Amino acid sequence: MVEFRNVMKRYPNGTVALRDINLKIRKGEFVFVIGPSGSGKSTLIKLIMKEEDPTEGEVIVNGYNISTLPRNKIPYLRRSLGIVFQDFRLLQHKTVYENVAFAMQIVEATPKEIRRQVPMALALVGLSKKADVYPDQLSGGEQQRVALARALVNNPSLLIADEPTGNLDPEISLEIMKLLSEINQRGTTVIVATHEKSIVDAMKKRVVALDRGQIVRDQEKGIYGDEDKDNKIYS
Amino acid sequence: MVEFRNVMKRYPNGTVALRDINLKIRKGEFVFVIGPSGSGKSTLIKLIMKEEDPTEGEVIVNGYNISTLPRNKIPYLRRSLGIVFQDFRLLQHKTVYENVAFAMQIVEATPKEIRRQVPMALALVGLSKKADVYPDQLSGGEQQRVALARALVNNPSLLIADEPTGNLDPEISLEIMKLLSEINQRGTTVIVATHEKSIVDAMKKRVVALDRGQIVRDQEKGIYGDEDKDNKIYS
Amino acid sequence: MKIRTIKYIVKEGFLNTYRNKLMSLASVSIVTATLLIFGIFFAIILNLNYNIKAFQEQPELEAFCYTELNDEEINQVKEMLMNNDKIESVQMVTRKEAFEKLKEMLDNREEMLEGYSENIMPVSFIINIKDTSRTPELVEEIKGIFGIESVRYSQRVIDIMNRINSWVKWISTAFVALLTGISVFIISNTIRLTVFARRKEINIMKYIGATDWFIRWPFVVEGVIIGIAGAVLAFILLCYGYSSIESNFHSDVTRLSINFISIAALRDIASKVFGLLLLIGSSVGCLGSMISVRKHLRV
Amino acid sequence: MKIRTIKYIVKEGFLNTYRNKLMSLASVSIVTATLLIFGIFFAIILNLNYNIKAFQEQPELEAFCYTELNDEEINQVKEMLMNNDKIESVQMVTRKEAFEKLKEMLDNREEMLEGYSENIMPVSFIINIKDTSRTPELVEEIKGIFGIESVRYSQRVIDIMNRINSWVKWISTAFVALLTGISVFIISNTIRLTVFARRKEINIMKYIGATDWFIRWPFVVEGVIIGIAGAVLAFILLCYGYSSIESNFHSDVTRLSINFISIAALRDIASKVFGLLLLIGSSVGCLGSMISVRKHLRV
Ligand SMILES: Nc1ncnc2c1ncn2[C@@H]1O[C@H](COP(=O)(O)OP(=O)(O)OP(=O)(O)O)[C@@H](O)[C@H]1O
Ligand SMILES: Nc1ncnc2c1ncn2[C@@H]1O[C@H](COP(=O)(O)OP(=O)(O)OP(=O)(O)O)[C@@H](O)[C@H]1O
Ligand SMILES: [Mg+2]
Ligand SMILES: [Mg+2]
Repeated sequence: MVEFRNVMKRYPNGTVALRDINLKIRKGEFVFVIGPSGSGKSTLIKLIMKEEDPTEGEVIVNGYNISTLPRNKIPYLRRSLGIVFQDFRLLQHKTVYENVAFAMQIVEATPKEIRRQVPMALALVGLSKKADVYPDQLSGGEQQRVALARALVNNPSLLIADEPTGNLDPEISLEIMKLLSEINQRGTTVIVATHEKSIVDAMKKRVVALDRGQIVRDQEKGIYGDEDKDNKIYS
Repeated sequence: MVEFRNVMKRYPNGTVALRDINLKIRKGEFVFVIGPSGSGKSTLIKLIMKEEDPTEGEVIVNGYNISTLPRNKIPYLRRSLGIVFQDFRLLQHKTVYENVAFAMQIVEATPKEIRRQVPMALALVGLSKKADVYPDQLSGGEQQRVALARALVNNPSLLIADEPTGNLDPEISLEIMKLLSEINQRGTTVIVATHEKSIVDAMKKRVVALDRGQIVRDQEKGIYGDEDKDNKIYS
Repeated sequence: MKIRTIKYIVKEGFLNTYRNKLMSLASVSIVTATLLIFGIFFAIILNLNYNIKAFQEQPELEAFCYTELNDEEINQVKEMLMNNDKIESVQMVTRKEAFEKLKEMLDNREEMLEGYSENIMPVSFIINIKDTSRTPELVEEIKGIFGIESVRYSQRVIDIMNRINSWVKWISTAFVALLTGISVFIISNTIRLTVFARRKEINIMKYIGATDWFIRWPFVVEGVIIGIAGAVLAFILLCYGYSSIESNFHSDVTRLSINFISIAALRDIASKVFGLLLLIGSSVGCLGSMISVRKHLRV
Repeated sequence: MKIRTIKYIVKEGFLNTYRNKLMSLASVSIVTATLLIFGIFFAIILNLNYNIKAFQEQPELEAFCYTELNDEEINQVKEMLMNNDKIESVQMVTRKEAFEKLKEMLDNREEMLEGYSENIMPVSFIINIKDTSRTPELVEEIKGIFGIESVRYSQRVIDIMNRINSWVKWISTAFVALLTGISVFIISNTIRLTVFARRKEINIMKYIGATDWFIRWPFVVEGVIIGIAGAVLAFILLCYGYSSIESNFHSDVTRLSINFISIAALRDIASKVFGLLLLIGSSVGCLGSMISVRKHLRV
């Protein structure tokens, strides 16, 4: 589903955000990407959705090599992904409902489908009451959940979430994670970049740990902690 | 230092974000404000800095009644506060260094002071290396730390941080909290809105818990948890 | 592209114009002002051409009677000219007027005319023609009238007018071209600014998988709306101003003694002006949006 | 306000203009284009006034010699006129030319002139005056020249010109006012758009405790920079266009036989035009910024 082959990413200003990345995520997996601030988690995600191109190496997503993907195919790649951005990226001039509906409009879903799916997605993240307000009238956590609803609404084959619970309290965080786990159970591949130690520990899923741009651990049923330093499996 | 008297806040769209808020925070205190997503934490902070006005009741900050504070006095109120916004609010056209320096320029600090203080503040949050990059070239956690550095740089008498660790890994989060605690020890009043259960539990500071706009707990040396439901002290 | 998508695009274009009220207002204002300038000068140039054409289309003929004709015969000639339906108007030059003109010409040699009276001069008629295409025919007809000795074109006036005309045509074409260019430039830059202010929005749409055209078309609709709104507003202002000038024109003309010019009726030039304003406004709005958006789609 | 803050403000204004390159470019373009239109029409109106003034300041006198003068005497008169330093230029009307004019006038009564030769007509001189304030003096001087019978003002021409002049003055004042208004409107709306695109930035500054003037002044500097840049660019384009028209003017004028108009020298109108463009550009840039920013400061 997603494969990184010897990937290096250097930003134009010289920052090397990722190096020597070799990673294979198979269909149906649930992967946590963890690592300290600035270790390259978001960059990894940006490479998958072709927001950035790798400086070296290859990134293959759904069979496409994203470096050689022609410009007019990019939208179709991105539609097959559902992404929760770390900075939410909500459309400020659309209401919550419209933001979520927009993701369906771009794939030319029927109005009927939209009217059925959008409220469902909003209900899943507990925002049914906020359907008609604009993003700048929402709390931080509510915006994050709108972003999640938008990522879910098209039933993507690959769901990527960058810090989906950074602004959420532990209770909702756990619920959201359960939701993602459920979605994963139904066959969707899920990648979550997160800092929430407690959640990673609780979920016992595959954990890929980054540090200064390198994968320092890749562990099935891993935990967040550094307590088990001996336990590390370097990729 | 900060006092809420029978405060109610209703947003123009009808949402009641806070009600019956009575709260007194004395000089030199360290207070955690916790509560689920949408419970009113950010609104509480917005009232202190007069980003929003209370619909009913009074908010007194540093002796000013913020409802009757004349427009031209607002900047001086805000300068006495150091605020880390949940959405960072960095100036996109300025580098990290310039963003922090700007907070000093507005109080007409000397270039010498600026040259001394800004690198210090950046060092405190571990961003010395990123001084010359623009906010959109930073990771989420790095942006958050820039916001923190900017809030610290003027040695404000009241420091307010809204989710200052939402995008940070547990290690840095703990360091940041220690830093805030240190600053508090040196006499600065600190208010932190957060979800980080582990941190709140570890710090053993005063905890004000909000739920659906009301204060449901106000506890010295409190913890995050709901485990101690019996232990609650309603304000 | 499905029908519902087209519906979405149109609706979205209108909604966005409304949602970005402040910006839409500012850009419609700029478009209006620009097209107003353009419209004013276009109207002026149309009027210049109108005046020249009017002048040319009515070249004056001068028909000279035999000197010997008596008053009654002259009246008969006048009658016949006035009843001719190819003739717009007839103005008689009396013997006296002709003699005065001659005197003036001779000036300090007036003694030459001593002993002569105004009767040596013929009566003549200055004739304005209705339909220039039939001028030669008319000339023959007039020549056939009993009492007419000769008919002359005021060829010199026509020559001068022709020269001025070609000059005015040249200048005004250059001018309309220049102004069109500048207007297009201003309007497209305005659209660029409004799109630029929303580049983040465009990026977000792109990041969640919208195709280029799906993002671009609502902007194009918006650009066209702004362009058309600007054109319509400019046209209304122009009509308002023009008709007030039109109605004050004759009194002013009289007061200032510049009765050699006239003003084209609003209804005659309105459609031309409106058409052009609409064309510029909507096409630049459309193309401007397309090009401006393209720049921000590369993410 | 401390010196270092003023420094900061100026530096910040320049930096922001540079950092928002795309937007600055678009708005400078709009300002340039607007001021270009304004400048073109201002230059045209200056030229109109220049032509009228030139015409008025050099009313033609016509000095008639006695008919009896022989060629040598006539030459002497001509010499004397040409050596008079109050006189700009002298053009002789020969007997023959005068006689032709008379003939033309008499037209089909040419038989009247039978037996007369051109010698019945006097030679005359058309005189252009250098300094109109001394015209009466000059007239006396010319009258004093031996061989001159009479001197005539071409008073009728002056009358007509006066009438046209007042009309042109009226129209051109209205026009400059209108165009100034529209230019100001376009430029201030453009500034509004650029400020609007950065309202978030303004809000943030306000939220972290900047005073209104601390936020506003860099924008004002930026507005002035944009205004001045637009004015300078418009002026350069205008000079370039004007001087190329100026150099082609005489050949065109000859070709098109419109030698009754002339063109003001660039250096004579440049400072006036530049001053006005600069005034409009910078003042609107300044005020536009101030007002536009104010709207976003209320947070
Ligand atoms: N557009 C950019 N240009 C230059 N450098 C960048 C850019 N984006 C990110 N970086 C740098 O690349 C490194 C990795 O950034 P990235 O956003 O991937 O980190 P992250 O793991 O997501 O961190 P966080 O947990 O704080 O979000 C950081 O040092 C960051 O400063
Ligand atoms: N500008 C606004 N207009 C209308 N409603 C608003 C506005 N800002 C916030 N709200 C609403 O007020 C309530 C409280 O919001 P607030 O931002 O204070 O929550 P919070 O405790 O900070 O939540 P979070 O932890 O998710 O950031 C929420 O229901 C939110 O939707
Ligand atoms: Mg990140
Ligand atoms: Mg909040």
